[in-house]
Amino acid sequence: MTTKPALAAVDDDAAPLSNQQLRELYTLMAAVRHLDTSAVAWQRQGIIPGYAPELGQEAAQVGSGYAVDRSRDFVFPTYREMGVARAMGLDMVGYMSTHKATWHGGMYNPVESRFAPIQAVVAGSVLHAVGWAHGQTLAAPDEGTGVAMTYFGDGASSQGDVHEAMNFAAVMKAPVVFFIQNNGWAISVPTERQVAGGSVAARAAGYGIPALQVDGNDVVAVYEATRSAFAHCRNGNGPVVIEAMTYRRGPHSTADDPGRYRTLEEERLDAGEDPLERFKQRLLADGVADEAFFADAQRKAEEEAEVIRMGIQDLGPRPGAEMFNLVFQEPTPALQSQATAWREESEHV
Amino acid sequence: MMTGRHTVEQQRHTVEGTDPGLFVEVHEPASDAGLRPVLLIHGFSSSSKLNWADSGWITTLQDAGRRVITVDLPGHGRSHSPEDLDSYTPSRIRADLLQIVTDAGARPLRDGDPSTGLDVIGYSLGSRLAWEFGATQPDLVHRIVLGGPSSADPLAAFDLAAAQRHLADGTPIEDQSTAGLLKMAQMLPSNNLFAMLSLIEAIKGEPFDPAEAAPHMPLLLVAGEKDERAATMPELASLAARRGGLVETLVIPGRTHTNVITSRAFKEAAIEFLGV
Amino acid sequence: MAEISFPLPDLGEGLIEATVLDWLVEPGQQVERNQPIVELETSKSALELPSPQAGKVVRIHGAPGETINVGAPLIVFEVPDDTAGIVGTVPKDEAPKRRVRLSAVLDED
Amino acid sequence: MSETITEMPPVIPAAAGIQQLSMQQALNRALDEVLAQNPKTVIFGEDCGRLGGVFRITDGLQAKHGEDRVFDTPLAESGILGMSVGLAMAGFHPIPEVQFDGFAYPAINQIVCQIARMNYRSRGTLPMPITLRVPSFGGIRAPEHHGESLEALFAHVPGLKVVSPSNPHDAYHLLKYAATRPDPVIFMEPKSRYWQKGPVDLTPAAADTTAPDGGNLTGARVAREGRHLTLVAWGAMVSRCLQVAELAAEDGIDIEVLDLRWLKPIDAEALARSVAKTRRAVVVHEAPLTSGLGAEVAQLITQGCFDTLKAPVERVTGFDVPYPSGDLEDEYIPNIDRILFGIQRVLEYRRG
Repeated sequence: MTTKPALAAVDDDAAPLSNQQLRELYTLMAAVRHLDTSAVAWQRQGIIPGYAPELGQEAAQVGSGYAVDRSRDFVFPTYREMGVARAMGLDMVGYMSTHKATWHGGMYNPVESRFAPIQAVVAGSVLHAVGWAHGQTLAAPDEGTGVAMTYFGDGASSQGDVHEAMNFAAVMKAPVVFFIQNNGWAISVPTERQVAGGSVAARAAGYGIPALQVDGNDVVAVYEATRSAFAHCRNGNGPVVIEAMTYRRGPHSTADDPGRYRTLEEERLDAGEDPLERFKQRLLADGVADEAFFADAQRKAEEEAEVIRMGIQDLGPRPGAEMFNLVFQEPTPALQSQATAWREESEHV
Repeated sequence: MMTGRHTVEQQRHTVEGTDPGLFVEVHEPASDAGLRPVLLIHGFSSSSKLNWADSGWITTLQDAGRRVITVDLPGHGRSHSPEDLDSYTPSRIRADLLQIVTDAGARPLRDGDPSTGLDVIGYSLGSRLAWEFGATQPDLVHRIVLGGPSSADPLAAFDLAAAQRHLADGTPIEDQSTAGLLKMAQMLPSNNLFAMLSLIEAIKGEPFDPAEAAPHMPLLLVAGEKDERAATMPELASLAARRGGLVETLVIPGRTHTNVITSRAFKEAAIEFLGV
Repeated sequence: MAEISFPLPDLGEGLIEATVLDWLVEPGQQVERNQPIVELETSKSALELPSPQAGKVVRIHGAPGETINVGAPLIVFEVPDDTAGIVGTVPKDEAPKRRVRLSAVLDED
Repeated sequence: MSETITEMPPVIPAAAGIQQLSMQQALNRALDEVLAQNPKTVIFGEDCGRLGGVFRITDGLQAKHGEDRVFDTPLAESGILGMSVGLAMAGFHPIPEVQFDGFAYPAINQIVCQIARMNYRSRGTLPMPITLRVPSFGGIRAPEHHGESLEALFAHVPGLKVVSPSNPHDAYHLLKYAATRPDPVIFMEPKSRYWQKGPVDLTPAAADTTAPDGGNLTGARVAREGRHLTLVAWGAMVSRCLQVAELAAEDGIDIEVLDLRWLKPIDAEALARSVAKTRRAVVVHEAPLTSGLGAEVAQLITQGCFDTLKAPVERVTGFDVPYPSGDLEDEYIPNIDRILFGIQRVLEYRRG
């Protein structure tokens, strides 16, 4: 499935993933799978009001997030990139707090995490990535530059901002990786009713941007494509489009009922291979890991999710004063007086 | 339900130098409790999909924390239909099964280690194969469940010549059992009729003799109340019991040979029996 | 309250009917999508049918032993009207609570 | 494979033509009838077709009226509204949906620069009969951009009309009315009130009647009569103000609740009529205070009742902050105590 128009600087010299890295990738995917299914359960148990599952997209998310260099790159997510966040080592209680309805953007520090605040507007951050990336060019034009990676889906690719972002990035040769997770569904609308021309990657040609369409259920393929794209961007060759073909195995959100728009049979036929299981079989076959390792990864994933659950449950509501304090760096007198009135009238004296 | 259903061409080693192209699937448990895998062997003119997936067995076992290995018999389901008759003999199939479960990670039984060994569930023809597999692999097989078992093999009595005549020029088949089995085989488009007849021919060459080798490990025998073939179930039970194995039997009220497979009581009894 | 009726689907290769072996759910029961709801027997095989959707079972059609034609009603679900939209939760209508008391001299000039 | 049958609740025997419906059901029914009555109406947006909308407002309409009349679009709000302009030019009456209030922002360019001006630009030859449905306001603990109150933004734009129902009956009639107007109407549905049921009189209401049940579809509606003070509200805040009025009655204060309904044009006469009687007014809305619609309402009241007002019009509103996450939602939306405080300030006010 991988098509390879020549990237100007394909990272052919890069060492293949070591066995330890392969095992680390699996451990990450297992952690993400378990946290994802746990979060759905937490919603049913009333611990969080809602959640956007990424079941089936673990390889696309972990494989791409694993390629990020946190010392210089920056990632612009939407609201379904839990696996990227985990692969980049985010504070996951801080990440999941958005689903607890604690703070829209999440409670992690985006500057330190190199992971922009969670974004509810699809395609909302594609242009931010272009701007950030161009900033890297302006700041240090000759060095191996930091790369921006922006995530969006097949649905979001319909938004006009995506066109603007790709055009800007190509014109300015901005070091941006446009990472599309084509998961087959934009809530109830299948890709074929969403994306004209068959793929998002195909559009890149119109902007003169090289595009890689990869099997998004193959974590190693995703990682390698992302690594090559980063190398291409870093060397001043401009943006790259990666379209990872995967499948949203779950509902759009915990309040969605996919039975209204797709049958179980269609799900079975379309879902393809389970990325986690597929990677496991590969590691087994190659002798990279054994059953004991997988059992251990599962145990660690369960322990980790348990710690996150406790962290989430311990998260109290933020102090209401933050509503007012965080609007401006330099608060206005009018807003301060509203804060005073709020404190007095809403029993927070 | 978040089960890791996986499809892969598992076959990596061949027995006797030829690859029979059997279609293998490994279905991971809903949550891995480190229990030994379960091998499912389907019946004549069926497939893993019909016999085990559509009937709800795979998900039920996965939910019970079991890793499930399914194999389509030669000429059935998504397996190949080899030309040579030898690929269809029960002894060759047993050898292939052994290679498949080994490739899928089954390890010889070690006392006190619930991850070692293999449980086997067979149905109809699959029960015969399971009986023989258990008898010949005492170091590997932990427990066996036999659905719709019979000490006599209806395929051994199949009138192959009449069937071939019927297929050639439409001559009616006198033997009712033969006519019924052929009709069954013709009904599924996924069946390769040539392969079905090869399997029957091979079985006629190696007819079932449960007394020749009986399994020593604990056995659960299950049949529908209206399953005529299961009349011989007590015979099998006593054969196994004489070898000193624990034998349990269960008769499901109201069910026939065909429809006992979906029965909840059957599944629950099997899971409980194998869970020990 | 909306009702969603699910007819017997084509169980494969042009079968026109199926016989109910056993129901695995009963009216009043809440079922999840993909949960087995009924055992059926066709002329080819016996199978379990998974639920096409989540909801409360209102009615089931066909006692064990009865035959149902493809396309005829098999099961009816009830889906509550107050399920949330794609995000968020349905707010509860709570009794109003107050802390503040009003006081006024209402001169009617 | 599955078919959807929506069962209507039983008709209340006492009054034929009145049914208990949720606002979801009432809106769904209104759209169904509009589609049946005018072959030129088309409904579209994200997930409006097969899914029936994320709030099920268009449930079953595609199956009943066909995929040409009710359809899913790609995920692009500017595209949805821009396409509405072209459809209107081609003689259709588009009823687009923007899935959530905050998703109207990406479409603002088309709404402000095109929909609102085309009639003017074309000297009346290209009217814009577009009814834009926007699930609006907060209260459901949803993600960011799913709890916005955009009425002041829309009302400020020349060429747009804005309406927001507060109950199922008004939702049914106002949507049917809006969907037959020759001008663009922004129809703001209070999403936190989608599920509460109320009586809906399905008898067709004439636009020129002034029946107290809301038969008059063009102006404000007195939701509760009172003598001492007028609470002005719209959308989900109307039911909260009715609760406040009940509590105030315990303290001997008789409050009138005016459901403004039309946020553009605002029914200045109804405001003047009510406040001329009560001589005190508090306006309540979820949107932020500064340049909110409360300022416009206060000005209209002052204009009409300056001589008799006993106190400046108070505003109890959301704060000048981005709409917060679910945990802080109740701190943001005007609550009963904050409204009571506002009332008390007005009651205590003494001139001079």
